[in-house]
Amino acid sequence: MGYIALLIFLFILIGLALVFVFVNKLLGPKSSDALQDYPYECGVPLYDKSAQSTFHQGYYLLGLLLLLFDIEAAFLFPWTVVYRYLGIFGFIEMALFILILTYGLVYAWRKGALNWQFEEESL
Amino acid sequence: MPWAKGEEFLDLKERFKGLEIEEKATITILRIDKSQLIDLLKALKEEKGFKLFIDHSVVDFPDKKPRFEAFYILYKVDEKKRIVVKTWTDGELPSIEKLWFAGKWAERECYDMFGIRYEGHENLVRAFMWETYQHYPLRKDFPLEGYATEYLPSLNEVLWGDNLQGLMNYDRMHTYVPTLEDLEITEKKRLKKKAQIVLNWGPLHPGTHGTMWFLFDLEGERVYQCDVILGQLHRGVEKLAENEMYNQFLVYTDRMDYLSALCSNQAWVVAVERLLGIEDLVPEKAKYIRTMMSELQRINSHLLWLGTYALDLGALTIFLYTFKEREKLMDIIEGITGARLTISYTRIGGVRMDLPEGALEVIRAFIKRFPKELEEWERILSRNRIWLRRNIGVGVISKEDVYFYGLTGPVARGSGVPYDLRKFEPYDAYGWVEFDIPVGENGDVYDRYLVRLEEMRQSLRIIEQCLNALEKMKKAPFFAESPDPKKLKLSLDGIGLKVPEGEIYSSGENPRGELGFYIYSKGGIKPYRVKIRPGSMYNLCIYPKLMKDRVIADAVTVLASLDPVVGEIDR
Amino acid sequence: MEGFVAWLIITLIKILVILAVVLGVGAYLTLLERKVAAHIQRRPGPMVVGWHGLLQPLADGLKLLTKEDLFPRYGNKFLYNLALVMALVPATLVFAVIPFGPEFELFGIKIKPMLTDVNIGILLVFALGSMAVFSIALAGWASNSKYALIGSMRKAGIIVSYEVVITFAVMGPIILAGTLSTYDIVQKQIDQKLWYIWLQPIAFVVYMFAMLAETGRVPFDVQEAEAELVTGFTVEYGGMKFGLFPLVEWYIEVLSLSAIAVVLFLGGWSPINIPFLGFLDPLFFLGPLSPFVWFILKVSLLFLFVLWLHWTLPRYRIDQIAETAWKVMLPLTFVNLVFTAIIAPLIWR
Amino acid sequence: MVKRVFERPLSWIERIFFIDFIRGLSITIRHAFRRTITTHYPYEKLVPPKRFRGFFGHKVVDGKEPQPAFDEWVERFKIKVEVGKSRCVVCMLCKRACPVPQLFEIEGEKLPDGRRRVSVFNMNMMLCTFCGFCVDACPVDCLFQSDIHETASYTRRDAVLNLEILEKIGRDWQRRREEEPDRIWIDDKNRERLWYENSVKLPEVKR
Repeated sequence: MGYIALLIFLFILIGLALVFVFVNKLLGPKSSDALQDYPYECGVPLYDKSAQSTFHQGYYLLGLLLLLFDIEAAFLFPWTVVYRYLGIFGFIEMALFILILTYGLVYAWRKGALNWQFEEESL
Repeated sequence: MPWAKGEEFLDLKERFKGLEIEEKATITILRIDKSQLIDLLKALKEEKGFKLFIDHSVVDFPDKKPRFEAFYILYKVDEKKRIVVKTWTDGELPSIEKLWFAGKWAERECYDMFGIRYEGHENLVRAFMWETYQHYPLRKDFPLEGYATEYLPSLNEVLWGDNLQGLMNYDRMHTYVPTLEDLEITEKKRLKKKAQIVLNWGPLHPGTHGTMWFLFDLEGERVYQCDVILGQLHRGVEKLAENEMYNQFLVYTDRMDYLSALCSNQAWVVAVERLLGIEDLVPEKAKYIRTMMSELQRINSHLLWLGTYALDLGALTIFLYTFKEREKLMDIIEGITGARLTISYTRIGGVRMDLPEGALEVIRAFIKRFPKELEEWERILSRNRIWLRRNIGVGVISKEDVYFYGLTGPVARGSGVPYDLRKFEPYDAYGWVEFDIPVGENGDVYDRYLVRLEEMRQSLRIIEQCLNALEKMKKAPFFAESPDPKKLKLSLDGIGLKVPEGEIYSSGENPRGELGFYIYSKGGIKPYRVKIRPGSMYNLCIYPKLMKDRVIADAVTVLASLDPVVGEIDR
Repeated sequence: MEGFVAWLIITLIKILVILAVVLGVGAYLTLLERKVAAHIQRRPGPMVVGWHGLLQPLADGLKLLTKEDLFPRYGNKFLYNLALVMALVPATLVFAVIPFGPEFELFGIKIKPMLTDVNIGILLVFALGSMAVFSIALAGWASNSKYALIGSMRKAGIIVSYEVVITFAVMGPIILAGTLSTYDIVQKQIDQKLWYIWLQPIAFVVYMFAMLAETGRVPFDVQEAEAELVTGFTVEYGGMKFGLFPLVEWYIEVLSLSAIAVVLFLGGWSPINIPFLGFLDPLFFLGPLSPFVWFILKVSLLFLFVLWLHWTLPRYRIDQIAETAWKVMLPLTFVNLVFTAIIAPLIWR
Repeated sequence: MVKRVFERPLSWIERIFFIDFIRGLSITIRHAFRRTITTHYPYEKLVPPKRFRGFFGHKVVDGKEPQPAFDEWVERFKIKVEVGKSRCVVCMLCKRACPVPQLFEIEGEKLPDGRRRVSVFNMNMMLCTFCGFCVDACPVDCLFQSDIHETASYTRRDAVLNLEILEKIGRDWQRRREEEPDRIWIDDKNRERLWYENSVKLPEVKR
């Protein structure tokens, strides 16, 4: 039942979002200017026409780390709920788990994955 | 005035054949043949200690052969001495980019304006005009009205089919305007793409403090290489100066560094007074008023810097707080001079008007309260961990860089070079008041921030001393009286002021660095050539170096700490 | 059958109420923000449209609605619009699991003042929260503007970093409560006579940091950083589309995350807590309305605190933010987790 | 002489308890409860100081001309003096002092009785830099700058001030503010709002 309500809410919201997407097309004025759809780059000609090229950002490693840690977190969530029934055994197991996680973090740290990419490259 | 003495260079005479030493009251010149120029400059820099590059340009004499006279102005910070090196050329000069990076920009400007070619210049592209422009505007044979080629219909005409008559009926034929293609060629010529994307940062961008155009070649967010395209605000002020009377040019100094108009006014007026030799004639009261006003303006300018700097780093509220105080300063300046931004208050020989009633009281009230406000902003910013992390270690300028890049003003002082013209060659009342030169240690952005804050405090000290002095001379004259009105006519409107033949380089300490005027006078009511040394431009020339391997977020930090004003850079 | 119809009607009413509250309050929070900012900066703020600018949000909305619909050259239209849907939907969906007050009875029907009390409430909140990264990445990519691209990448990097931190930060209160349902967590705090902030101050501070980072508030507003990136990933959006992104990011998300913070750390709708002893309710005279008022009060105080920070602090640089997340915040949450696991049995007794 | 400025590192206590944030926050919250200082512009306006350099005007002949300069110039150019009309003696000094002389269009006309008077005096405000050199140059205190600062207009033609407008501005000025003392500014509710923290006390002046 609870999830059906969520689903109803989801559809209503999608409908609402679509309204917002198209409302300007209906209500707004229409004009035609040769350069009105020119991508914003401070009023001068673009050096490269498309911005959709490769973009080195140094987030890739962060993304990988997110995957790792979020999956670990997903493991931990059920444990947090049932921790009170597990007793000392649960505690030790969790401590080990977090220890491994911490070791992973330290490893990533030592490898320089957490440093911003440009600092690493200048080494 | 601190010009180097001729006898100091006698030993150079043996090494350099044909070295002529010329010593005048307003200038000391070393003349040398073009072939030995680089050696002489090198000797001056490395042996004689004239390390700081001030300015370089040429003067055009269309009737002479060779046609151009080039000059290089150098400064020795330790002994407070200045020297000018001159040489004649017919359109080619050796480049000094190995000796001073700042020379590179000066040479580009010279190439742009006079068409001088520099041998050995690594990147000789136009400084202000776009790449496809054909002419050299500062040559004497370039017509003042430009070459009319484009038709620009007026707005009214388009809207209402209106044909304007009388005074409004000005010529609609206009000089060249760059097209998108021209700009694209310029852009491509300035920067060869080496990394992933080239980002146009400016000219219409909130973070560039005016209309500056930066090209960032980005590897992710890291700036791989950077280039600056100037000239968006170029109005040919130097050309105008050649065609205006000495007093009238004052109006254009307002519009160069529009944030510190009074300081620019003062620098220009002092330069002309020195050229005329009437510095002593100017009444004491006028000197005190000028000093006080330009210190008020300095605070005003630094407040704008602080506000926009904090704004760039995300602290929006400080911006409004500084503008609150700035508004008060504007009120004061408006009440005394009649204008808020383009002030034109000083005149050759004094100031335009005496102080009005109540001015001293208001200024006193202001400086009494101001330190408290300053302290409040410091409590928000100076010790804030975010502020510290954003500022410390960013944009580090070493002492050698200061000389190599010709940096002046708070940027030089932030790196530990106590270069302050108010102390080094005091003009107006600066010799009579006490103040300290704040000097930084590491030369990073944070040091420049601290230096500017301390400068505001020192300005308050100066203003207070000026107030005390001014209170004692309520009835004193504020304008010089000419000893011989037939020979030298001094008036508020400046009609009939004739300046004798001569040349001078004189500079004032602007909030953004040294604003210098090289005036070449052939006699008469108009100068023959005025070269303006813009502090902002030479301060900006270190920017590409500072930005290398930094991220875009540091771009605003570094730029704001250099604090350029485009009106002054482009002139 | 009849039960289902009644349930459907109640659900629809709840949805309507939530939508009205979220969008209406969201719109008026813009006015609140402008007023707060203005007074901090010694200005009166909007004063012209309505009494003290009270109709300003309507005027702004009207203006945004009647703007021309522009689409950047060389962009991707489908993704460009999809980004907007992806931004609005998950952010608002979070309100489905936020309990505004205790269960009450109306016309003989027991109603929980939340859309649905699912037993994985908190997990749902953070799952939906991390959806924001898609919308932002898409918006930046589809706009075909370098500023948008950089802004969206920055924001994606922040969300990626702080998503981990925030999930580990909320584990402390969950251990103490032993449930993932938002309603039950509040109920547990009332039963245990303890707001979890007293035992979880580190988690709370970390949560606040992460909340500011995820919503792009100062000192973490690098994605828009108007001095560097103009407006970041929304630079090519116009009209209502442009209006929605800040609305979602700065108001709806701040609101929902503040509400979650109240649920997790500040005891939901419960009045002022004296640890282990009980509750003190100065608003007792409001009777059954008092819990709702408390909840709204706490959320709005948190929101005001966020505004206060926003209009005081400068902003971090992106690499500093990411490094803070991994090198300071994450180890802190680990320490907090172990600490909580040790003291948790004392609380259950 | 030389003052060194330097940074001090944050202490651990400051770091852990966010002392630096709290300091900043305490200042902003204090400001939030103080009076606002802005002028609500189109509804409230500041009165510009007397020296304000705004739009131009011609003072009219009203018996308060600077003597003996006025009589001398009138005699020199054989100007017909009429009460209530512009004091201009068509000396062209303003045009000579101007950095942008194209903005002036000045002509005199010869009257039947042999005297002259100004007939055309146009100023194109689009070219003006508002520097005030022309005002300094005016020998008879005719051309002056008023406190009119809201000068936006819909057409370019409105930017040209002709003799009629100049005289109107002049008469208005002479009626309103001529008598005012040369003070830094007049007391004004809006300006007081900005300056209230500084508690400025200016000598009393009646207006």
